Amino acid sequence: MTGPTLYALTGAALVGIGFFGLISAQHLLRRVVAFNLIGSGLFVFLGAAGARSGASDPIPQALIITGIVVALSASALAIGLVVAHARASGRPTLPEEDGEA
Amino acid sequence: MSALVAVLVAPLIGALSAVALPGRSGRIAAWVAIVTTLAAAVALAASVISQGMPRLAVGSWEPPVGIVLEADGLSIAMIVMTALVMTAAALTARHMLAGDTKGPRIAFGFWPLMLLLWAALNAVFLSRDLFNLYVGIELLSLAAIGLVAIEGKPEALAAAIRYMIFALAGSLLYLAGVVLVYGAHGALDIGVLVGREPAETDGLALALMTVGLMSKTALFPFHVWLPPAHGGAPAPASAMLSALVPKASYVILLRLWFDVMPDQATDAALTLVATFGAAAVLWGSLAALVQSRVKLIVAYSTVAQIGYLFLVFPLAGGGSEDQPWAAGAWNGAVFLALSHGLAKAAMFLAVGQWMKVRGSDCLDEMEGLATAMPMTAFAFALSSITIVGLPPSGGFTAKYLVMTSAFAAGQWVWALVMACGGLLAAAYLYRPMAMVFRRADLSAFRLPSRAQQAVPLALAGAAIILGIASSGPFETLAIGRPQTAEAGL
Amino acid sequence: MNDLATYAFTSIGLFFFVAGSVGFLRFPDVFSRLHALTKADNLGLGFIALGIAFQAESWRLVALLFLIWGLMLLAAGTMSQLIARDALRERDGR
Amino acid sequence: MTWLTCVAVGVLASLSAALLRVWHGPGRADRMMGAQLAGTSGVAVLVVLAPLEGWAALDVALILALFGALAAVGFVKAVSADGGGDPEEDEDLAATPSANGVSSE
Amino acid sequence: MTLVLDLTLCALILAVALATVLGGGVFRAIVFFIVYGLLLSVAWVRLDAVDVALAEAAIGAGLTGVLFLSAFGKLSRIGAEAEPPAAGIRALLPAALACAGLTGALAWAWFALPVPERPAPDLATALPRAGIENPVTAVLLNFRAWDTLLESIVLLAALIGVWMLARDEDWHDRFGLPQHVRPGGVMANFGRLLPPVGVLVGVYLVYVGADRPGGAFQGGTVLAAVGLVAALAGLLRPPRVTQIVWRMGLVAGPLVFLIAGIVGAILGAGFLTLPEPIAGSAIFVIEIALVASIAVTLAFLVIGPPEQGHRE
Repeated sequence: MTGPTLYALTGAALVGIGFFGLISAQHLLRRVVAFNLIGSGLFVFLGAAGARSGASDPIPQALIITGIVVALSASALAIGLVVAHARASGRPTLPEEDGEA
Repeated sequence: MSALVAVLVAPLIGALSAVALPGRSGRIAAWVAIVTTLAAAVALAASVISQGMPRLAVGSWEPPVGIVLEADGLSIAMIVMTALVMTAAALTARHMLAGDTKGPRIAFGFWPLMLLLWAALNAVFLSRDLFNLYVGIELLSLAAIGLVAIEGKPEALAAAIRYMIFALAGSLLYLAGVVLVYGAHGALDIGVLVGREPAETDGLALALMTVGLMSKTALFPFHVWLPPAHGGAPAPASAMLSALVPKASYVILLRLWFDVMPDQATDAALTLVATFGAAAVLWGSLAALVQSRVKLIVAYSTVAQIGYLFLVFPLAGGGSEDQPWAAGAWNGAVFLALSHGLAKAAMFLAVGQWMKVRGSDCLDEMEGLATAMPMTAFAFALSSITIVGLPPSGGFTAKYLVMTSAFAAGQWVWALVMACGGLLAAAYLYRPMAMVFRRADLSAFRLPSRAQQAVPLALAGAAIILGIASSGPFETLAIGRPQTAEAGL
Repeated sequence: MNDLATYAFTSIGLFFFVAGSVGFLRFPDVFSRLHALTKADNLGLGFIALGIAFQAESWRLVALLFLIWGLMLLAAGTMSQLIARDALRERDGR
Repeated sequence: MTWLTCVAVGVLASLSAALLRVWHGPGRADRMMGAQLAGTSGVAVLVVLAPLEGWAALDVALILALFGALAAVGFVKAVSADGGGDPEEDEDLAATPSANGVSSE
Repeated sequence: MTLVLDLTLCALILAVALATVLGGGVFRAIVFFIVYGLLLSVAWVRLDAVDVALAEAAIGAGLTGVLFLSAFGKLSRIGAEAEPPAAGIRALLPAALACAGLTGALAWAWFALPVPERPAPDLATALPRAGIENPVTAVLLNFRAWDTLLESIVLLAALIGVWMLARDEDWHDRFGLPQHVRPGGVMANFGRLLPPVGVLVGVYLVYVGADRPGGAFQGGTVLAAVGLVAALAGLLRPPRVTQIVWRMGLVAGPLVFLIAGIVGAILGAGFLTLPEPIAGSAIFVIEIALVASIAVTLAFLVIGPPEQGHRE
């Protein structure tokens, strides 16, 4: 078991944990948190793949930085939507929860 | 080459100017960008048809280091369709937002979001890099979500959140596939990946990307976000969202299956994808049949029409040798995407004008609109012909192509689904039409100008022309069409 | 010699960290916990930074190390004040 | 230097105490302090690893220190009475009887 | 011993992620998420990706955490922070199995992935011509500049989307909630002490980004944080949407980037092509403009839409 393998498996687990959070959470803010877990899990997996051959590969690192910024943008909009929705409806959840996956 | 850059850069600069410049000058900048992008789209199409596919390695860096943009027949068909729909939506929006009737917030935000959406669409249609496509569809999603939420009503916000959940989950699944592709091949460029040595993980990567993009395309069972989102946005935004946004993720799917990984397509996977498509056709049509708001009928119709697009996967190459044309099913699907885009945008713009007159889009409120606004009613009728798939519309050509492929391949189940879908479409579109053509006196209402009413008519007409003069687009689509579109998956 | 200093100071730092964490877990109420947190851990960080400074190749790095420590001290000092007041508010149910 | 790695592991282990505090609470302030302690420990780990992983790790530690403070400020602001206040100021208001009714929700 | 370190770190990361998802209460989830980002940036250092570690520490942990905290504050003031009862374990079992399946599939994929030659030989030949020493910055601002340009525009799209969430009657107000502190109090002093250090750190990160880890996004984020601290401490009043100067600041970075690209195309070098002799200085100019725009955009994103008129 080498370092990158360990991190890749961690990343894989994070993706699963994040998706579970996305499905199980009722509060919308927690769903946004779960999105961030999934995204960072994927980035860890990609980063581990980039670190595997010893010499570190700059392309995955650049992709990950781009991905982190995109994830922040999406999170900011999502958080804003959750707050606006809660102010408009008084609830932090979606109406008629239908357990989408 | 320059037109290729212009279709990307013009809407971006327009959006940036619309953000930076105050009030009126911002809107003028937006309009300059709209006209420029439309012209650039036409110029790009002309240059592709006359000179072949332009290919641009951005920054002069060849893959696997850099990113490649390339315009083939599929790209330019989509880009031109996008340009037509966007221009029509902008013309309608100009009047709907005129005089700040909707407040300064919407008057400020609509134009940059619309131009960013346009830029993202063009970027997705042209990019050949899987990660760049990810950034493109994220830009697309964020701009689209902004447009859904722009009205600020509680329902619109809830619809935007639901859309966001599906769009983000879809993007992340797509990204997971991209990560696996990069991990296996060390490349993201489609051109490089075509010649790759298939890896064991490719099947998983393709599956993840497909599920993710299905969620973004709103294919059944991932469609639940679409009707409230498209039904709740302002009409010009609905037109863009329904006609264009699902097409972006669909084009990526076509490229993934037909260009990048045709070797991973198993019979079971193809049948599964098409089964979802068939379910979408039936479910969307049935749901459209029971709606009481016209906008929702049109939105559920999009759910059904998206279903047809996915029948191409098992049918591609079906009986190619028996037919006078190549790649019947693939061409049919692209034709369907194009004609649906034009017709659906026309429908939303027409309904938007009705809504503005009557203040509601309830079916019962639609009485008498045909006499008051004959051009919009005619536009709706023409669009219905395309959506149902009657000759001589583009929808007819599309469905004819797909259906003959289905029969030629002996897969008549899909043909049956399409026939049912057509009949159901006739049924659900009959309800608003019947209302619209009922007589009632609307002389007390302020009606939109004739020029306004002509906008949806022009789009609906374009969808019909696509059917009458189908040979031109047909030949265009052959430019850069993958071999597998003819040979099948 | 330098290595020896590193060993010594990082050990002391680690000791403070562990002590602070144990206190943070075991102390009965929020205010004594705050005490454990701000005193012991920042002391621990200071010793660790000092220990690592003996490995630094340049004065720039030493300065950086102490900038980090100073920043943490500033943050911890400010935050313990503010968080404690918020805890008071929360306790009083306001 | 294996020793430094050992110290890093030790600091990480002490970080788990902070995690327990975040889990158990009971108050918001307890959880936030847990995060603060985790931040200090994270900075310490990066400082310890710097000689092994390259000195650029110190830049990361610096950023963590900076943003740890920002998170704490964001926290006290967010939970203040009107979302833009300062617990110290709220206290002043509470001390003056006339303002008491205003600041308490 | 390094394996023990990695094991501890990964175990902590997983424990924190699980606690984020499984623990009850929104506030607990948010605090765990902040700790998660912190641990992740340590992991990135271990994976030899310091540029990513900087981005994660600043953006992933720092700004996202503040965003969540301020959203929590806004929700709790309207009583919407409480969680509705979660679905029972039995109802979630299929979802849990599906997620475990996803994890399993990715884990399997890791062992099935071939190990290609890295970094790709093409990259090794391209790097010396990039005009910049730090390979990650070279990829971001030269090789994959189109990605980075689009990414800076994604940020802008998110900001416009967030602005669209303002209420119409608040539209002409200042961004965010009104901030006030006790004059001379702890918060006010903190707000005065931190910004100079922060500006220094931000500029430093951009400056070293050319040949060592760091760069526009990391530096811009730090500067955004400085602005935020100053705004939260009441030293800086957030502007209004109608203030054109700030809107120009928002678009300056992407615009300079685009214009550089177009100039390349017009001069015949190609879209976004930076000719080798001037690549270094061109990247520098683009980077400065990008940093300014990123800082302004991120700060506005965190402050939120105009709502000064808003009082619960």
